[in-house]
Amino acid sequence: MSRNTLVFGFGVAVALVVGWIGFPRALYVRQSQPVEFLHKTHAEKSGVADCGECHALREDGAYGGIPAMEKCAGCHSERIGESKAEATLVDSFIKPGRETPWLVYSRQPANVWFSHAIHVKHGGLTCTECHASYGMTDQVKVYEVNRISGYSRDIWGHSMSRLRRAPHEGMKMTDCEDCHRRRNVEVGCLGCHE
Amino acid sequence: MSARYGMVIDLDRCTGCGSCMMACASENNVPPLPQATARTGLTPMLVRKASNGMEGGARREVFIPIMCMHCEHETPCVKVCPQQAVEVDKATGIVMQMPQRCLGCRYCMTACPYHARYFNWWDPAWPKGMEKSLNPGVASRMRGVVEKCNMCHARLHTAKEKAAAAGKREIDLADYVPACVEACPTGAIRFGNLADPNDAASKEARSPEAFRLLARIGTEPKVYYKSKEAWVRALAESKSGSVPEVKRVEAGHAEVQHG
Amino acid sequence: MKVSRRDLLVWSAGAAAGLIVTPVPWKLLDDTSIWSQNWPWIPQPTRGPVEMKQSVCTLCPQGCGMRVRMAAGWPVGVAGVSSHPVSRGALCPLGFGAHQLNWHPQRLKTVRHRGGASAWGDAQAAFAKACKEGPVVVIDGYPGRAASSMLESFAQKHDGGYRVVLSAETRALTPYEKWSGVPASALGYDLENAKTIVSFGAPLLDGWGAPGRFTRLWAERAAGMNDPQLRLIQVDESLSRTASRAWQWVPVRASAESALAAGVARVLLEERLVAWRGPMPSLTLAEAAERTGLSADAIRDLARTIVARTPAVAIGNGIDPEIAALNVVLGAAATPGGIVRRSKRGAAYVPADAAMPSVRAALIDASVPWDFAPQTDAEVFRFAAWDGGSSRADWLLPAPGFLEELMDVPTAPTLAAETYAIAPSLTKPPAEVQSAAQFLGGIDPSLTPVDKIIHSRCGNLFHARAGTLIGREATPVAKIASAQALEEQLQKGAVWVGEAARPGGWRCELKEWPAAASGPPENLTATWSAPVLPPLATKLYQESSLREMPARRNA
Amino acid sequence: MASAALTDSRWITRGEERTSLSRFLLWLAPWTVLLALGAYAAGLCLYFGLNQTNMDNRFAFGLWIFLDLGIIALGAGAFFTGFLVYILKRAELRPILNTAVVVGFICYSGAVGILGIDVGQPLRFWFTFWHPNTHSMLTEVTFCITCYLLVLCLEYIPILLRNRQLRKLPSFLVFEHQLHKLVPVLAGVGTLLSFFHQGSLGGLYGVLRGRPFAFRQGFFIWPSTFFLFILSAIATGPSFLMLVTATVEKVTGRRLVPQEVFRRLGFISGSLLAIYVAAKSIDTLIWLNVTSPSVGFAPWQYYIYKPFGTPILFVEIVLLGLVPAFLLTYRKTAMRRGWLLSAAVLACAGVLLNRFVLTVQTLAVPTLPFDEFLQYTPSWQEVASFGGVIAYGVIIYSLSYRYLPMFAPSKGENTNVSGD
Repeated sequence: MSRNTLVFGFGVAVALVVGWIGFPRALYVRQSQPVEFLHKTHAEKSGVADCGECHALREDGAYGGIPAMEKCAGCHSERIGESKAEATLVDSFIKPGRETPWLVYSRQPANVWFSHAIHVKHGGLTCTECHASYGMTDQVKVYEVNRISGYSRDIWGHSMSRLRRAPHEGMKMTDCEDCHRRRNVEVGCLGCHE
Repeated sequence: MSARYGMVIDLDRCTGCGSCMMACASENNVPPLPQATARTGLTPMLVRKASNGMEGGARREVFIPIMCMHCEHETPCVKVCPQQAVEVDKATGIVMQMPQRCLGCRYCMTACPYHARYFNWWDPAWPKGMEKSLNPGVASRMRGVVEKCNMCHARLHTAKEKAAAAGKREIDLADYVPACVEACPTGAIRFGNLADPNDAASKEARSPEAFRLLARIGTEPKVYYKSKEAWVRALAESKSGSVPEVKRVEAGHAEVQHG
Repeated sequence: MKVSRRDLLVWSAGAAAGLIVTPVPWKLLDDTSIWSQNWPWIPQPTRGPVEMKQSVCTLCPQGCGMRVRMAAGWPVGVAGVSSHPVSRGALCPLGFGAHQLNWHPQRLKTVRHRGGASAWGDAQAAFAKACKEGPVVVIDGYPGRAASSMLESFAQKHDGGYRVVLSAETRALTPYEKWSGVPASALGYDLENAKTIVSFGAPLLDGWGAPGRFTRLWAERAAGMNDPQLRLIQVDESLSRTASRAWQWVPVRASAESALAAGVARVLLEERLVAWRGPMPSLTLAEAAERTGLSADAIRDLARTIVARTPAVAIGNGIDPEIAALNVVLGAAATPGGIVRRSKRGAAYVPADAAMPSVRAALIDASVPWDFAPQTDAEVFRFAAWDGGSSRADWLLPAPGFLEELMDVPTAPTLAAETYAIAPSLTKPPAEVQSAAQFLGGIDPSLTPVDKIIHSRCGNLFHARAGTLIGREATPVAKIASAQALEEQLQKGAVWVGEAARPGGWRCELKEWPAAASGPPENLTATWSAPVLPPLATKLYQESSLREMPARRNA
Repeated sequence: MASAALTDSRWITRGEERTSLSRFLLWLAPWTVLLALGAYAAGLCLYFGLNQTNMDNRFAFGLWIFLDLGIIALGAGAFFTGFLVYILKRAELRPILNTAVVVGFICYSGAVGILGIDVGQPLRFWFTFWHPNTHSMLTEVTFCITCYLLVLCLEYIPILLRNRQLRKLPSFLVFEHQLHKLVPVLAGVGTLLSFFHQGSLGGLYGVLRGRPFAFRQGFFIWPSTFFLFILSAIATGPSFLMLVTATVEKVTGRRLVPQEVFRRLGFISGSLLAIYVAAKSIDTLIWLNVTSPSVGFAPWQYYIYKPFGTPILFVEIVLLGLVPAFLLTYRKTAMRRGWLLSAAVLACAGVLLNRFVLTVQTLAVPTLPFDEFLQYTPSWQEVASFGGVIAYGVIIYSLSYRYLPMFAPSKGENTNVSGD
């Protein structure tokens, strides 16, 4: 092989390493949740079986999202147990009456209007189809935020190439469109955008 | 079934108070920019004034609320947008503008004969703290994009969600009333589904007093106007007008105003 | 091994080629455009639960029903209440931007003393000292509220005067006060039964009274009709907003409204077109014609047109005794479709004149229009939520803003029946804010606080068992279970409406034709003047040619 | 010592005489200042947004679009000369070919640069490629201009690589040879692309149904302005090339191309202009009598506003159309350099006026009966950004002229090309 080919190849190799390994690490910042909340523990200890018991639709059909501090305070008005998360929750949020600034993995930008009611009631989707089995895990997922766009990494999906990803992975507009196409749902821009 | 939302605005009832403009701006989080002017502002709903061209006691004036006409046919802005930031929504007939897709080339603004499209010349800004008063249903836009009336689509979303929660596919039209329609103190703006022959707005749109601005261009706007007065109805035409006696008046007016 | 320049070039070419098959360029392209869609410096709405609250607009004394959309605890939108008996779904344009007023850059949040920063303690001490030293006047711009009653009690207890800045519409009714002894605050216009309304420059369709009341009426009975049930005749020097929509526009010379009223009255009396007999205006028809710029025939025609469909009523622009006298001639005083007495009570208020000699201090409530500027040497304690600029107040005291305090809403001027409503506090005011009533309560703890007064007023309404409570549906008070239930309903936005005014009940004695009003008539075009405009009003004033920016009066 | 250090003679094409480096730098200095000012103005527009311009909601397009359309029309000489030389085998025009490429490159890259400031969200430029609206003339324009700019780059590279120093690199020489073989193909592709985007630029306005002043009927999906724009561009492109070359001759004080080339260019320009004027007149008559009245607009109403009276029609069609067409083709005037160049100026002014009328008058003329006639004056930022583009053009051209064999291809070059 000529020297030129070698040097060229070396350039390619460096670019590949930087692009596939270094770049994602530089692009995403890892952040931790304000309180280490474990879905599984809560499901087991309080006997909650259905996601909708905590993540309910409001009367007008709007999605309630993550329960407000009030709900947590129902049980955690005083510390239960000795864990560090318990101390943080009670001392930093419940007692001062502050809402917990949860980092939402699937947070869509302001211009997206996503109706849980329509997807659940009309589309018959289950929670796991989009959110996988996060509600049953006993670990807190790391929240990664894109430095440039400010989006959660879950929007692009964990895989940088977006190839061979799990059905629930990725919440970009193309993912919405793919699912709509598969289910023969016809919505224009107006359907999902504010 | 696909709906065709539209409006019929009774110009005889419009007092030009401007409530619709305020309600529209508030609903759609339009920023109150101190530096904006009549030529650079953002007024998705804009009340304009026209006269019969006479002076003195014979003068008559009419207020004309102008918003996106939601043209159904050969929609000028949809045709020209290079990156599909505008589309006629199939299910509702609403001409939807997506500021987040918009390149800001402003070609659509040159295409619109009604001047119903507005460019964000500045970054939107509110006095400190006022961002708490923004309507959560509508995302604020950024500078460098075009926006216009989207027929208060946030209210359509709310209505859809309400229907879905109740297990219904069709919305109740009582739940979807655009802000300007709701705000009008004289009920001059009637909103409805023009595809439904029994709808009140649809019936009014077919009345002989109803007309559309620049209808001869052939874009089939879904915003209708109505008036009992012939000179007001003659505003449907450009100044060349097909109503001869009004034409003279309007031409005179043009000369008076523009020298 | 030596790295040559060529190696560097070739390496770069390789790296560039390699980079194309990594996510770098593509992800950057995507992310930068997403960045442009979510620029961090562009405010986005707060996320949070949305709810609707019903209340009453307290920006001016017209008391329009208002639905407030709240998100994450903050008002984010305002709309009219179609079931509201007065405003009937309408609001004025400014009302639609009212929810943003609390964030106005000119919002007052700290006590100011002669331009400098001060504290409540100092203001309190200064006011207490003034109270000891000499007469203190309390000025109210919105009489009849629970807070007004506190202001009045304080003034009485401390030998001061309680003065009122009446709304322009109420001021227009003052001539009848003189002729009948009935206070202007107890009179109203029975527009709903009128068939002809002749407006002498009053902006009936442009901010006169509660905007919904007349505009709705006009829309139902007059708009777009060739032969309307309600004839609106507008006398105006120019083609005003109201004139352009009126059934007939009578263009007159500037400030010639009184002369026209006198001319019309003369025709009515000379031609015996009315039943009333009494003093005749001294102005001859020819003189009236000359002063108005109309022909004598036109005035004659106008007079005949006015009485062609009765009841007919004239509405003036400000205090104009000749227009009031025309109403007496027309028989519009004390008849349905004219001017009616809506209340047996009704206080005769002492008007707050701008000049107030020999007063030690004046306390001005936040409800007093900003452009009321007292011409006095007294120490002025002015409460205001917004600093309207160029104020001559020694103390500028920050008051609660829009929907920040519990208020009750008494009968609005011009109404033909009494009403009562409550505007609850929907958001918390900033920490350093106090209303005048709270301030006085702090100085004199024996005063009954606003919430107690409201409570007892509700009790009184319940025990009187008269009138109807209008919420989602109308319920006669007699059918309401308890005073508490009544109060709860009112807190949720229901409105109590008293019995309709009965004909008669008062009489006007017009002994001689009144002298012509001196000077130009008051300008009613801006009936209520806001200290500041909602920022969104830029759409009306700057970004459209719809309206001229309102000129500040003598502020 | 200093003078020795300040020489660039080893970069200058062998056998060419060029002025001293210091004089050259002195020449560049004012242009660099203008370029810097333009860059500053453009920076203001990018950083603060388009509020820096005097455009508004009615004049959504302003000076930039007008001049973009203008320089793209004038830059048409590039593709058209390539077309004449390579496709129609008009070898006599070869001396002007390099200049044509460089002028084309400058015009197109300048226009694209201005467009980058003119759009409100330049970071989203790729949306047009990713989510194209195939019905939009602007999509067609964007695609074709991007592709054609690439073609122009490819055409420019061989000229660039003929620089004396760059020729020393053997791989560059090979690359240049390969590219050079491609040039006729590129000329063909460029012609096709250019025909389309010149047309689409005209189509841009012709399709505006909502602006009856601009709206035209046409064939299939293309309004008549599509064809008129192609015609006017190819008619004035050669005139502009002639003007550029004559200016360079004036500045450098050298004869660069034979007078015969000028006459040839003039004749081509003139005859095409004559065809254009005929077509434009027919189009105008159809528009005034059929198209416009059919959508409810009487022709007189377009021309009641000063300064857009009917004289503008006369100036555009007769004074700046028919007259130069005659002067360029009539033997007696075409023989005289002065007449020829004056006619070329008129022709170029004509195409600029046409673009101006279509961009600015279209927006100024009211559509609604209660519209007002509005006026617009560009802000200094708009003017300066454009001045920057002109400076950029002058600098690029000056550098090319100094360091590249623009008018005097070496002997080897000639055999190479003719050997093809």
